[in-house]
Amino acid sequence: MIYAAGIDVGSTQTKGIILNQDREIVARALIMTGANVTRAGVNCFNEALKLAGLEREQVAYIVGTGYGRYKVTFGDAQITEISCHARGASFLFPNTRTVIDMGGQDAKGIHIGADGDVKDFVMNDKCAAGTGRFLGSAAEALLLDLDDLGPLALKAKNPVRLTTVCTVFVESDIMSYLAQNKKVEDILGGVHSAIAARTISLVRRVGIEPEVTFTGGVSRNIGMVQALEAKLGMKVNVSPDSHYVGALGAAIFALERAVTAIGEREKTAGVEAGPHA
Amino acid sequence: MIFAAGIDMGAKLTKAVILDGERRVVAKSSVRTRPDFAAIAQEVLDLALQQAGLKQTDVNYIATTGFGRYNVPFRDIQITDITCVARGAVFLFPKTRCVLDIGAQSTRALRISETGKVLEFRTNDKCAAGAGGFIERAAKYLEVTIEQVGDLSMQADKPQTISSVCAVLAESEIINHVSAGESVENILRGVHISLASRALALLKRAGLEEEVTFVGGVAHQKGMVKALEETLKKKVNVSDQPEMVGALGAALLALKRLEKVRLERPGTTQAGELSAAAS
Amino acid sequence: MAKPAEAVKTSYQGQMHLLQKDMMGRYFERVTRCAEQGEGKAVYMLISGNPVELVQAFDLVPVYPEIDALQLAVKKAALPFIQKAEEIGYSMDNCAYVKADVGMFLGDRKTPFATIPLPSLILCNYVGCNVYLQWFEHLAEYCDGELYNLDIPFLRDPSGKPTKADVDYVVRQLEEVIEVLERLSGKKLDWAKLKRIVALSSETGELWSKIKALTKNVPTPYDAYFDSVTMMAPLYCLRGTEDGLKFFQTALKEMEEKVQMGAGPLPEERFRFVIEGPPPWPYLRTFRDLFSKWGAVAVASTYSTVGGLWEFGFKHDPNRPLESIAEHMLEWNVTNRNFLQRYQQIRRYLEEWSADALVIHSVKSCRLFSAGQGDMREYFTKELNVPTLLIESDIEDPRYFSEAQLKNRIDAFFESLEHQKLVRQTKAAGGKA
Amino acid sequence: MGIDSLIARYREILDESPLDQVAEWKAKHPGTKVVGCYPVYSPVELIHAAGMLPVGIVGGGNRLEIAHADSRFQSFVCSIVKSTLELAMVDKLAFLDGIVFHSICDPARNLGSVYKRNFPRLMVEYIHFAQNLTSPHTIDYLTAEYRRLMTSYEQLAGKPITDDALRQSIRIYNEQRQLLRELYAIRAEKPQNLSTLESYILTRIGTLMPPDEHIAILKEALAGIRQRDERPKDRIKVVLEGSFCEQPPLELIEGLEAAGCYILDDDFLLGWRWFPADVPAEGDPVRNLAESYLHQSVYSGVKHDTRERKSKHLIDKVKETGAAAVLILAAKFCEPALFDYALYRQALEKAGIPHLYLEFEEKMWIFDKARTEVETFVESMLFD
Ligand SMILES: Nc1ncnc2c1ncn2[C@@H]1O[C@H](COP(=O)(O)OP(=O)(O)O)[C@@H](O)[C@H]1O
Ligand SMILES: Nc1ncnc2c1ncn2[C@@H]1O[C@H](COP(=O)(O)OP(=O)(O)O)[C@@H](O)[C@H]1O
Ligand code: SF4
Ligand code: SF4
Ligand code: SF4
Repeated sequence: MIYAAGIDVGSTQTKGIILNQDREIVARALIMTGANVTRAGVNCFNEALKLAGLEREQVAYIVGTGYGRYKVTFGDAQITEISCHARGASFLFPNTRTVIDMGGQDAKGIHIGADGDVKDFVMNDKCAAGTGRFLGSAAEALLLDLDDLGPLALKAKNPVRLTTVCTVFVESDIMSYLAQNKKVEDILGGVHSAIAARTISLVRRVGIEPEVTFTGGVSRNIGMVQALEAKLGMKVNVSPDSHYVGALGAAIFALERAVTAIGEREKTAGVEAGPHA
Repeated sequence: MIFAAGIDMGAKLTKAVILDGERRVVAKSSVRTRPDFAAIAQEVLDLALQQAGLKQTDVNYIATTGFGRYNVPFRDIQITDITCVARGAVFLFPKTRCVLDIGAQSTRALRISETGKVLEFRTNDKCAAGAGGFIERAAKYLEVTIEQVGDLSMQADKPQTISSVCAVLAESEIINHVSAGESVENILRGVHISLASRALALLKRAGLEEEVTFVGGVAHQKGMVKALEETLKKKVNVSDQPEMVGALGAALLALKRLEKVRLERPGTTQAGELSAAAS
Repeated sequence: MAKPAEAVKTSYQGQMHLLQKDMMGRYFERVTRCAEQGEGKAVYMLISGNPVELVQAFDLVPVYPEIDALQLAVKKAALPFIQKAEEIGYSMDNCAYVKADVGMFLGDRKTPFATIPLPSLILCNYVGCNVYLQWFEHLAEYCDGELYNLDIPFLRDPSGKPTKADVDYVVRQLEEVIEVLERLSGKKLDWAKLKRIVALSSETGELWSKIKALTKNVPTPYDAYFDSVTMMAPLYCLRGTEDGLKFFQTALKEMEEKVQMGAGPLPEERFRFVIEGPPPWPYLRTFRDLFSKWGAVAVASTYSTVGGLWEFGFKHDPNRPLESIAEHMLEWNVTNRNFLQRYQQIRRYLEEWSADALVIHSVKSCRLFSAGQGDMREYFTKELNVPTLLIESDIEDPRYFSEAQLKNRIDAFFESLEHQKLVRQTKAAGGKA
Repeated sequence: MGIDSLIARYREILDESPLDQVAEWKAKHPGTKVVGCYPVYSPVELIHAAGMLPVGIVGGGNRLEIAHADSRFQSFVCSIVKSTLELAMVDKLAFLDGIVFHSICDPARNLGSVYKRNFPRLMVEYIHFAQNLTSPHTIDYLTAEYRRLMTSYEQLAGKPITDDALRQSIRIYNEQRQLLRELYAIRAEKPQNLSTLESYILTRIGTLMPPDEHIAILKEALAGIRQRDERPKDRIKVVLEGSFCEQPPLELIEGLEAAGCYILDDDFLLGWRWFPADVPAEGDPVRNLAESYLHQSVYSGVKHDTRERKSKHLIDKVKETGAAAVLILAAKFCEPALFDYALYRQALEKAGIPHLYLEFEEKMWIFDKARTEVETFVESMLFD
């Protein structure tokens, strides 16, 4: 059996996926990236190995992706998370034409062609406003858990409007609303709707063509899923694995290379792996 | 005896100070700010009253300041925290002409007169990373408590630079330093230095004067004080509970209003029905 | 996907480069002598469509605050000046060119490359950028100097041409400028000399446009962004002089030789791109390497046309000196053209220079260039189907350069370009990917 | 109608959706063309004289959600540029037949181009105002520029602009501006009788309707205001500077005064009241309009007059009105206003005039920071 792994070292969380040669997920691992990026990659991989019950040597090819991809020193190749998210999303939902990925510090939109290629992509500019981190700050200001945000936001009846989606200032905006005696769920409703609006206007730059697949850590937040759907006026695909899509894409690339490399090795000898196809 | 109280409702902490008619501090208290401002104000005041052995009716005038200053139903007047901090600082250090206030979410630089009147002030813009909240997040990343930050930062031998203007992106710089193997001490010092240089810019914009007093919770952190002194190239005043200065200033102003009121209308002790000049 | 080639660190370092260093060194010496020994009088001007010919005709010293700001950035000396300006009231959001220059101007005007003289005349040749007006207004206020607003009407006619009233207006203002310069220099304008200078400019411009056409070759002999900037300083500071002419003759010869040899700036030219927007001066090297590692080279850039657009047919005319200077300012430089004209300029580059992609470098400082580049991106990706990458940093302020972010975007862009190329090749070869 | 309910009615219109007012007007006058004027200094008389309605397009306010426009303009561009684009992208400007932009700043200029490409149905014009205000030749240029513009308006209107019609329009707008000056005179003299918000509302609605209708409203309002006799409150008197283009939300304008000041003069909506004296109607009316721009238009961050320093104008204004301080209220990312501030600050300090610097965005929704800063400023001047 050939195994391949994808390790997505994100700004906030590190995700790992191991696939077998039938493209079945045999392990998923998720840890906080924390301070040591290199260690995060290693730990995440080890965790995945443990879950899969595999030895290091059994994994034929490893692709690193995400912000810390160059720190995945044990990996065989690095690919940006844009290519990986596109790949992972079309693997899960083959009709995906648009990927909306919301992570800790980045929001991105990827336009995928009918052939599964990345046609165009955008990421938030220098400003980290309106990303997952923003939700984290909001949760902190309201003394809530990340997991509670989405469900609470759904209860909003009169969502407030926010002046900015700047992570630095969301806490003061929230304080101001609290001072105006606004309900927590209405504030959260406002927070979600502001981020959804900002993200969509970002993704519009590449054009929003159905089907839309929502990936990244924030896709676990049901409030955000619904806010996006409401603003887009269409359903978005969300898989239980959507947080792992980057890692999954990386693992698929890794698997393809492993297969080619092994094939090549059998044919000739030691030819370098070619670009993915 | 008359008493006046100041309540400062900050983004992170709500603080109260009670003064007697001789301007002596008879109680100080603080609690974590929670969404319900009115209840928190009551809680912090009760704590202070308990300490002083007083009942709420003993307090003749209450001034509120900070974020939630309009949310305290039992206040007599609300005053902004900038005005209060200036009064508090000049009370503690009479020669102060500049105040730097770094709280959880805002950094402010003030130039003041000898009576503590605000002559000019600047607050941090958005896109200028740096206030206590930022340090707290950095501490969390580095897996140390906020109380340890100050001492750790003092032990730095090779401070790392952090240059991003955005707090979020500054956090990624911190991550980069960590993964490059830099020590926690050096990174924290870098955080302090970057905050100090931003503070200097704000101070210069407000007009930098000879004697500077550093107030707000972040002034607890020794490393920050050191970084600031190095950046300013001079000593700064720090009181032992720097986060209380706003509440103290509010209490001082409350006392002053009370005296004025009693002068105008002898016999009044309760100032409840008087409306504030600035309201 | 192939691993990106190892970072290739090359830049062109030939004869032309040395000559540039030497000539610009002498130019800055002259500027310094003006400041320190009072040799000559300084006229401040802006780069875009500058009328340097007039200033040369009076043997006055042209000083360009933009070039000073640029040099400060390149020498990594800008930040303290920017901060100083912010302390006295300039905003984080103001153009950092201005802040660096103002910060420097309010001190002793000593820089790592020259001492900058106080101006005898602040000639605000307002070509396109509105910030120019305020920049020079501020300098004039600080030194209580003489300011002349040379107003150049923007190209707003649908034809993309100046109106007759525009040309008249500019020519008449140039005549007024001549009067001012006569008063300053204490001598009458020597028309014959002006014509000679304009003739030199005309030749220089022609050489420059020939050099620019060479990047149509595959591989391109030099990078039309990173190497062009070497040639831009002489184009502004030395245009209309024998030196300037010599520089461009040397440069043309050298570049033609490279074409003959099939040599380019990179060992392998894998991608040809057009780039829009000014470069990040404080991190030029780092920025270049981000592209080089992918074998990507710029074959045309809009930035290299801020001082003038010669490659599409403009020539100064010694027989109509003032009119042709006016036309240069009004019509033949990118900053005075409207956004849609700029789209067309880029489009021509993409087509005639056979480029694979467009890179838009958006800089926060310069709204003249940047404001609205999202629409530009939209036009090229949606209407023309050109792969387009938009990235952001700054022209002057080092605080806005985030290498990790840029790298991520540039890598992702070329990853997908490479993949598309590969798919096309395999298809062309009739094989399966 | 009493003055209070009159103002309340118009406030509601401005709060909700000011442009619907114009859309309704257009529905009732389908034959009349409507031309939008982006700030500042648009010679609206030329549009009016062609039998068209000039309306002020000054952004989308804080109720408009920006969902498309920030894919075209980056985060460091001011809000009015983005919201003005958004309005057209979500088809809220269907009543417009044309729009005119001016050489006020780089983003506004590029916006003109973006409009031209994206909305081919509209006539998009661009005026290059002269910035050389000292040359004797400038008047010829600007007159020619206005004439070029007129040709374009004539084409859109389908009829020529006669000198007489233009003179008539100048007279009407002179009257409108005269009444606006009266409004501002009351503010400067007895600010307790007319709040800044009220005068703002009365000024702003004039950008949304034909001038004669506005004149009638102003007359009624002025009569009502003259009846008022309020007791002055203990507030500090200031003049406000910096908001000549993007407009702050009504709540902010209201909040500034509520925080403890009287704003004796401001530069809101300069585009509709930019001549402090009448434009002569006799003689060559086009040339008169151009003359007026060159020699008697109010100063602002987007007019660059080398004859007199802007800071001098500001200080003069403080002295004339008897204000105690200056409030600089600049739009975030508005480069002209931000540059001006650097010089204002230095000059005000020299003149010993206290000032407070604030930034706003039209899309603001929370005003706590601004309010705290104004309160502090007021406290610093009132408390001893
Ligand atoms: N259980 C959860 N519920 C809601 N949001 C979550 C949850 N887990 C993670 N997130 C969000 O996802 C973000 C991290 O997303 P991720 O895609 O891993 O980002 P990155 O790759 O940048 O680390 C966090 O900032 C957080 O806001
Ligand atoms: N004991 C302490 N040691 C170190 N830092 C502290 C301490 N107490 C408070 N801080 C810092 O001060 C900040 C709170 O300051 P404070 O002035 O109370 O702010 P606010 O008024 O906005 O609540 C916290 O974010 C924290 O960074
Ligand atoms: S501080 Fe806020 S607005 Fe500024 S760059 Fe960071 S996230 Fe964006
Ligand atoms: S805005 Fe651009 S063109 Fe204008 S001065 Fe700044 S960098 Fe130069
Ligand atoms: S607000 Fe300022 S920057 Fe924006 S369009 Fe108006 S003048 Fe230009």
